[in-house]
Amino acid sequence: MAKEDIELIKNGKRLDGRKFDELREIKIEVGVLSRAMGSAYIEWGKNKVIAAVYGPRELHPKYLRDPRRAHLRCIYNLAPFSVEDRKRPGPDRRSVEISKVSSDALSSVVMLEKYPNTVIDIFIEILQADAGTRCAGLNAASVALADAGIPMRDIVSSCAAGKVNGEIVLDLMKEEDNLGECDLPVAIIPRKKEVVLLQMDGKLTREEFKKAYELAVDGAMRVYKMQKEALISSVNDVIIGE
Amino acid sequence: MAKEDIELIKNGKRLDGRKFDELREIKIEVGVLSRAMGSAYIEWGKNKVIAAVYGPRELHPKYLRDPRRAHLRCIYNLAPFSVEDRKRPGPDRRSVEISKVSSDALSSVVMLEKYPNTVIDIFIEILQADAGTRCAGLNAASVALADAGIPMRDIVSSCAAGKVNGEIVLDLMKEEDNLGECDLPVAIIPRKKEVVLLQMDGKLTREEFKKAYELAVDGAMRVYKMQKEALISSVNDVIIGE
Amino acid sequence: MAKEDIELIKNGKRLDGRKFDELREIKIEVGVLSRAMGSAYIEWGKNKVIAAVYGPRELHPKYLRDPRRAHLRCIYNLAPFSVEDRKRPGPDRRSVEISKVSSDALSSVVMLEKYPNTVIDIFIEILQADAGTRCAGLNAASVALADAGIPMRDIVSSCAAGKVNGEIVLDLMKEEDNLGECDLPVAIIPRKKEVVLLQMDGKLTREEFKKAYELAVDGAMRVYKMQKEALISSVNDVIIGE
Amino acid sequence: MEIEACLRKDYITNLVREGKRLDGRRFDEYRNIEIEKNYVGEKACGSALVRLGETKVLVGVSLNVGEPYPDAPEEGVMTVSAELRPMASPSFEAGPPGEEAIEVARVVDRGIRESGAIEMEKLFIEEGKVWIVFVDIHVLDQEGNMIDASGIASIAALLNTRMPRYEDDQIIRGEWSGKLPISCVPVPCTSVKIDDSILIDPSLDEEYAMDARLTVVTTDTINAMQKGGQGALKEDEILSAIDLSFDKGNEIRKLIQGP
Amino acid sequence: MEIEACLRKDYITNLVREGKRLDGRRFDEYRNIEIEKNYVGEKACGSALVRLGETKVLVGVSLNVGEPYPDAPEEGVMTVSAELRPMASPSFEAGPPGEEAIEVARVVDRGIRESGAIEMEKLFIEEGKVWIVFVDIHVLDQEGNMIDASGIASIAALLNTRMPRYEDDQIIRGEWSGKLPISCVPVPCTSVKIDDSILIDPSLDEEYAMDARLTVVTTDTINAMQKGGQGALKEDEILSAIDLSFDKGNEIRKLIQGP
Amino acid sequence: MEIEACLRKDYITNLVREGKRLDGRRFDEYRNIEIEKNYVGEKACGSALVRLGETKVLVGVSLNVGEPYPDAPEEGVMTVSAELRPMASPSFEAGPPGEEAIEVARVVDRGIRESGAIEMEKLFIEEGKVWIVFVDIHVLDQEGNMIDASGIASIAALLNTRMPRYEDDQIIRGEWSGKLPISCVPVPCTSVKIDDSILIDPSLDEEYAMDARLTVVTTDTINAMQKGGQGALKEDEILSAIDLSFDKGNEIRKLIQGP
Repeated sequence: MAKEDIELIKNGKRLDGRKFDELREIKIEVGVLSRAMGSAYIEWGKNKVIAAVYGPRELHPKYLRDPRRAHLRCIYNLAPFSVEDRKRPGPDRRSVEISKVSSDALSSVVMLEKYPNTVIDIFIEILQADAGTRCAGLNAASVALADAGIPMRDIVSSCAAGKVNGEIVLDLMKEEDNLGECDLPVAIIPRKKEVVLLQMDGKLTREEFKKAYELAVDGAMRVYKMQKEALISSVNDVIIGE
Repeated sequence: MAKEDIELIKNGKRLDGRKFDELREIKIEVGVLSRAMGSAYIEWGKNKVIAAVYGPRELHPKYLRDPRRAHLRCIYNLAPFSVEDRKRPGPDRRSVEISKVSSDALSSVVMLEKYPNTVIDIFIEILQADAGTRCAGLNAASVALADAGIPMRDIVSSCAAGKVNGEIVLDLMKEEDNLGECDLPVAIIPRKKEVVLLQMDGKLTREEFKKAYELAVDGAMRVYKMQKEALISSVNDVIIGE
Repeated sequence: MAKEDIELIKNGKRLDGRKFDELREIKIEVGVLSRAMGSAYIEWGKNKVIAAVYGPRELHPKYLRDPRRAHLRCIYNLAPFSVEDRKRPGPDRRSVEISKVSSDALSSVVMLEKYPNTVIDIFIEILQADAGTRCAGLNAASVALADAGIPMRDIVSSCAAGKVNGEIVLDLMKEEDNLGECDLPVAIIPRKKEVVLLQMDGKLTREEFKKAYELAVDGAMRVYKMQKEALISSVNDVIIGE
Repeated sequence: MEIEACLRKDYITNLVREGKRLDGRRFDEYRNIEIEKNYVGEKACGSALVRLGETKVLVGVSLNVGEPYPDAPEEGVMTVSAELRPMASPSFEAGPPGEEAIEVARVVDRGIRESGAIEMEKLFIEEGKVWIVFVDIHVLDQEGNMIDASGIASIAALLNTRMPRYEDDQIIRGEWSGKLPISCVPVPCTSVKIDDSILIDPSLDEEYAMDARLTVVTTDTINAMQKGGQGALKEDEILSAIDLSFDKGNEIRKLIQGP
Repeated sequence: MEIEACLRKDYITNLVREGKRLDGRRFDEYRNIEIEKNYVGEKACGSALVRLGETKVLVGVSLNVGEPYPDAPEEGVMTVSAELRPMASPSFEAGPPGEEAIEVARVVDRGIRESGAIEMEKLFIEEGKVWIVFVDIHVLDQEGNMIDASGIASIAALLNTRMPRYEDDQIIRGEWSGKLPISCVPVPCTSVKIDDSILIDPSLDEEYAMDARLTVVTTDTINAMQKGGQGALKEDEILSAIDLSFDKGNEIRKLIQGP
Repeated sequence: MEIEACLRKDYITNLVREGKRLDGRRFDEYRNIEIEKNYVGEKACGSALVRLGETKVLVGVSLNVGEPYPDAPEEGVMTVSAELRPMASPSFEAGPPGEEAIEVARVVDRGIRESGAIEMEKLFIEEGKVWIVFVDIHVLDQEGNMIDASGIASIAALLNTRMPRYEDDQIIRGEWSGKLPISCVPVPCTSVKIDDSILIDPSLDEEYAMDARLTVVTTDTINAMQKGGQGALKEDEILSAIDLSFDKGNEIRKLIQGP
C-alpha cells in the first residue's frame, strides 16, 4: 500500500484496460464436484476458486454442539501453487482471519436454527490467486450452499473497491492491490443491501469511503445477478438433462 | 552458574545493597481481575506476576475426569516481553516443568476431594521476570486460590535461597541467579513447615544445603505473613466497602 | 539408488562376505519387556529392534470405535541415535508410511473381529538401524502379538530382496540399500505364502521382479522358522521355569 | 450458562430499546480509560497497561535486529501478536492463538501499519540488517472490547518504546539510544449494533447481545476497518460508526499522548 | 452409513463374482481420463488437472532456489506433498497431512524419483545453489484411485513446467528460460483384488469392497510398487497386476504426452 | 483398574508400616542394576542400556557440529531429551514429550550440567563452531524410578562416547578421534516417602503409593535436587534422603565406572 508514485492509471484506464467502475471477467459454474453436497467454481479475472459444502452433519466433539442452531464453519485455503512464491501448506494468520469473517458473513444468511446440534462445513480453495480471493470465495460459497439445497434467507454477494493513484476504482487486481492506497472488500445481502462483511486497510477520508463503499456494493449487486444466472442455468441443465 | 570470579558481594553487601538474609521488596494485591474467580498480583523486586483461578469447573474430555477428586492444573507462562531477549510465545520445557512442580505443590493444600470430576485451573502470568518467578508465582497462586474461596488446608508460601561468591544468601536476583553457584527454590506449608516444592541446581555440600534450606524456609515464613496481611486487608476492604 | 559404478560385489561375494541368497545373522528373543502384554527383540545384522503389544484396550475418543472389530494401530519409530546422523525425535513421513503399511499387514492376520470397539496397539522401536528395519520390525511385532496371546490366523514373516550391481540378492544391508539399484521388502502369511506387505523402489524388469520376489519370499520363510523356534523355546522356558 | 446468556441478551436488548445501557452510559460514551505507560519498563523496550472499564490489556514491545523483507530491504519490520491468556476469560484456552486472537492482532496491525505510525525507514541499520519491532498484546481480563483496549495499549506502548543501543553488531541490553520514531497515533474505535442502535465501546454483555460490530481505526483518515458478528449493517449505520470513531478517536488520542 | 457401506460392499463383491462392475467397465478398463495441462498457468511454474472418472486432482509445480542435499551437491531437489483437501471427501479432515495423504505423496515421489524422470543434474546452478522442485498434489474430489490420478497429474504438470529466469542471484517471476528437463514418463497403475479377481482403476465403492490393492509405477521398467489394504495377494495376482500396469501405463503415457 | 490401584496403594502402605517392601528389599536398598555400555555401538557415538530391576532405559549419545550459545562462545553445547516411549507403559502416549518426560530430561540435564561432568571448553572447534552433544533418553520399560535409570544410563553413555573425526569442515562418520572428555560422574538417587518412611529406588507400586519423592544428584557435592509428588516432606526427611543419596551414589558410581 501507500506507494503513490507508480503509474497504475494511464489516460483514465487501468493497467488491464478496465474503466474505474468495471469488473474483471467473471465465470461461475455450479455443481463441479461429485462428493460434496454442493459446490461451485468461480473464475474472476485470474482468480480460480472452488467452494464446497458438507452438512448439516454430526459435530465432534460433542460438547461443541449448540442445541439452538447449527455451527457454520468456513475454511479458506490458499493452494501452495496459487501464488508465484510457493506458499507453505497449512493455515497462516491471514487465512485464519478470512475464514472467520467469511464464516460470520455466511452465518448471517443460512437458516442455522433449522439444524440444531449439527455443523455445516464450507471449504473454499483458492487454486489461483490474483487479488480479491476472499470476495471470489464468498461468492462461490453462496452458490455452493444453494447447490447443496441448504435453506438461506438470501445469498451473499461480494466485491471490493479501492483507491489507486488517488482514484476510487472497483475490483482491484494484483498490481493495484499491491501498489494501491486502499482495499475495501465488502459482502452484502443483496435484497436488503446490507453489509455482512467489510474490511478495509489503507487510507481513505470519510468521503472517499462513502464513494468506494457504494461502488463496491454496486459491484456486488452485479455479481449477484451472475450468481442467480448460474444457479438458474444449473437448474435448467438438470431439467433439460432429465 | 559456577563462575565464581565475578564480584557479586562487596563489603558484606549484595549488588542491590541487601544483606545476605534480606528479601527484595514485596507487594501483594488481592482480587485484581474481574473475570477470574480469584486473582492476585505480586511485585517482588523487579518481578511482576499475576495469578488467577477458575474452577471447580467441567473437565473435558470426559475420560480424564477423576471420580475421587478434582484435577488441579497450574499453567506458568512467561510473557514474551517479560525478559530482555524476547521469548517466543508458547510453553518451552522450562515452563512445562515449572507448571508441573507448581501443580504438585498446590495440589498438596487444596481440598481436591471436595470436587470430584472437576478441574481447578490456576494461571500464572509472569509479566516481568527477574529471577525467582516460580516462587513469586506460587505465592500469588495461593492468594488467588484463597480469593476464589477454594477450600485449602493451608496456604503455600515460597522463597529461594542460594550461594553467591561462596556465601549462602536469601532470594536471588537476576545477576545472582545467572552468575551465582546455586539456586534453591523452596515452597512450604507454613503451619507444619513442610516442603511441597524443592528444586536445586548448582553445587552445595550437605552443610551448605542445610543452611540454605533453613534460610529459604525462613524467607517463605516471612512471605506467609505478607500473604495473610494482603488477604485480611482485602477482606477488610470488602467489609469497609459495604 | 541407481549408482551402479560402486563395487558392491566382488568375486561373487557381497561386502560382508555373504552369498547372494544369504540372510544376515538373526537373533530373536521373546518377552523382553515387563509392562507390555507381549514383546519381542530382534537382532538382524546390525539392526536392533524391539516390538511391544498393548491391548485389546479401550479406544478414545469414543466415536473412533468400530462395533464390528478391533482397531489395530502400529507405530514404527526410529530412535534418534539409531542412525549415524541423529534423527530428530517424532514421526517423519517415512515413519508414518511404514506405520501404515505395517498396520495393514498385521491386520490381515490378527482376529480383530473378536474384540469389537477396542484398540490393539503395536509399538516398534528401531534402536539401531542398518537397512531392512521395516521387515525386522514386522517380524518382531508378529512374535510380540503371539507373546501377548492375541489370537491370529497365522504369523507375519518378512524379508527384503533387491538388486545390487545387476544381481538379485537377498536381505540388503545399509551400503547395498544406499547404493544398489532396487529394494523390495515383502511380508507374507507363511502358510499360504500370500503377500501382506510389498513395496519396491528402483528399477526392475518383470523377470527381475519375479526372481527378487521369490527370493524375498524364500527369505521370509526362513525367518518364519526362526520366529517359531523363538516362540517354542520361550514357551519351554516358561514350562521349565515352572 | 447458555440460558443465562440468552436471558441477559434479551435484557440488554430491551434496555437498548429504551435508550439505556446496563452501566448507565450514553450510547456514544466510552467506559473509563486508564493508560499506564512503561508498566513493565525494566525489561521490555516499551510497554503500556490499558484498563478500559474492567477490561485489561498489557502490551510489551521488544526490539531485535534481523533481516528486512525482500520487497522492502531498507525498512524495519513490525509483527503484532495477540495472546488471549486463559486467565482473561473462562472461554479462552491455553494453546496457540485461535481465530479470535488472530483477528485482534491483525486489526491492530493494520491500523498501525497502514497509518505509517512507525517510521519504518528509520529502522534500517545496514544492508540486510534492520530493527524488528515485536508488539505483543497480552489480554489479561476480557470484559468486552478487546480490540480497542489492545489497539490503544499497542500505540501507547510504541510511543513509550526506547531503541536499544547497538554497537559492533551487538545489542547492548539495558542501554538506550533514543525513542522509537512514531509519526502519528492510530486509534481503533469499536461500535456495535443492538436492535438497530449503534453503541460504542461494548461491554461483554453487549458483545453477547450485539448483531454486528464495526471497528474503525483512524488518524486524520480511516486506516483500517473490520466488521464482525453474524448480523448485517446498513450504510447509514456504517457512516455513523465512522463519525463516532473520528470523534472518539480524537479524545482517546489525547489520553494516549498524555499531558 | 456403516450399514450402507457393508451392503454396498456385498453388492460390489457379488457383481465382481459375476464378472461385472457397477459402472459397466471391464476389469482391465480405466474410467475416462481427462488431462488439462497448465490449468493454473498464471502463477504456477507448471500444473495439470486430471479427471479420472469423477475423481479430480490438481497438481501445481513451483520452483525455488535453495541448497542441495549434502550427499548430492550437484543435483536439484524434488519434494512431493499431497493434501487431501476436506472438500474432496466427507472423511478428509482439515489439518496437516495424515497417513493416507503421506502414502499418496510418497508413492508418487518414488515413481518419479526412481525412474529418474527429472534430470536432476541439470538443476544445478552454482556451488550450494540448485533448483528445488515442489510438486504439490491437491486432491479435490475423491471418487476412488487417488494414487493414479495424483501420479498422472504430477508427471503431466512436470512436463508442463517452465523454468523461471534466474539472474543476479534472483528469480525473475513471470519470465521463463525454458522447460524443466524431463527424461521419461512414469505412470502409476493401481489394481485391486475383489473376491479373487483383479480389477484396475478402482472406483470409491470398489475401494471399500477390496481385499487388497497394488500400485505399480512403470516406465520401461518397474520403478515403484506399493501394496495396500488389509488382505493378501498371491504371486500370480501380483504378476498379472504388473502385466496390466505395463499395458495400461503405455496407453496413459500417450495421453499424458498429448498429441 | 482405579480400584485395583487404590487397593495396591493400601497394601504397599501397610507393608511399609511393618518395615517391609513388596519385593523384600530393605528401605535403603536398590534393585539390581545392570549397565550395558555401547549397547547400540554401531551407529551412536555412545550408548548404554540400564536395567534397574525391570525398568529399562536406553540412552544414545550423538555428536554434531553446530553453533555455540552466544553467552558461551568457546564452549560446546549439551541437550538432553527424554522420550517415554509408549511401549514402556500403558499410560504413555505417542506424541511430543509431555510434562513427565520433560521433568526426567531436565533433572538429568541439571545433574550433568551443574556438576561440570562434560568438559565443555574442550568441545570448542573454531570460532562459531563447537560440538553439540545430544543425549537421548529412551525409556523402554517403566517399572518405577525412571529418573535414576535415565540418569545412570546417561552418564554411562557419556563415559562410553567417542568423538567423531572432524576434518576439512566435515564429520567423518565411523571414524573416531578419542573419547568425550568427562571429568566426574553425577549420580541421581531417588527416595520416596510412604507413611513417614523414606525408601530409596521406588518400584512402580511404590510410586503409586508415595506421598512425595525426592531426587538428589551427587558428585562430591549435591548438584541437583527435585522434589516430586503431591505430598510434603519434613526437613529431617530431606536430610536423610540426602545422606542416602551420597551413600548410594558412591556405590552406583563404581558400577558405572566399571571394573
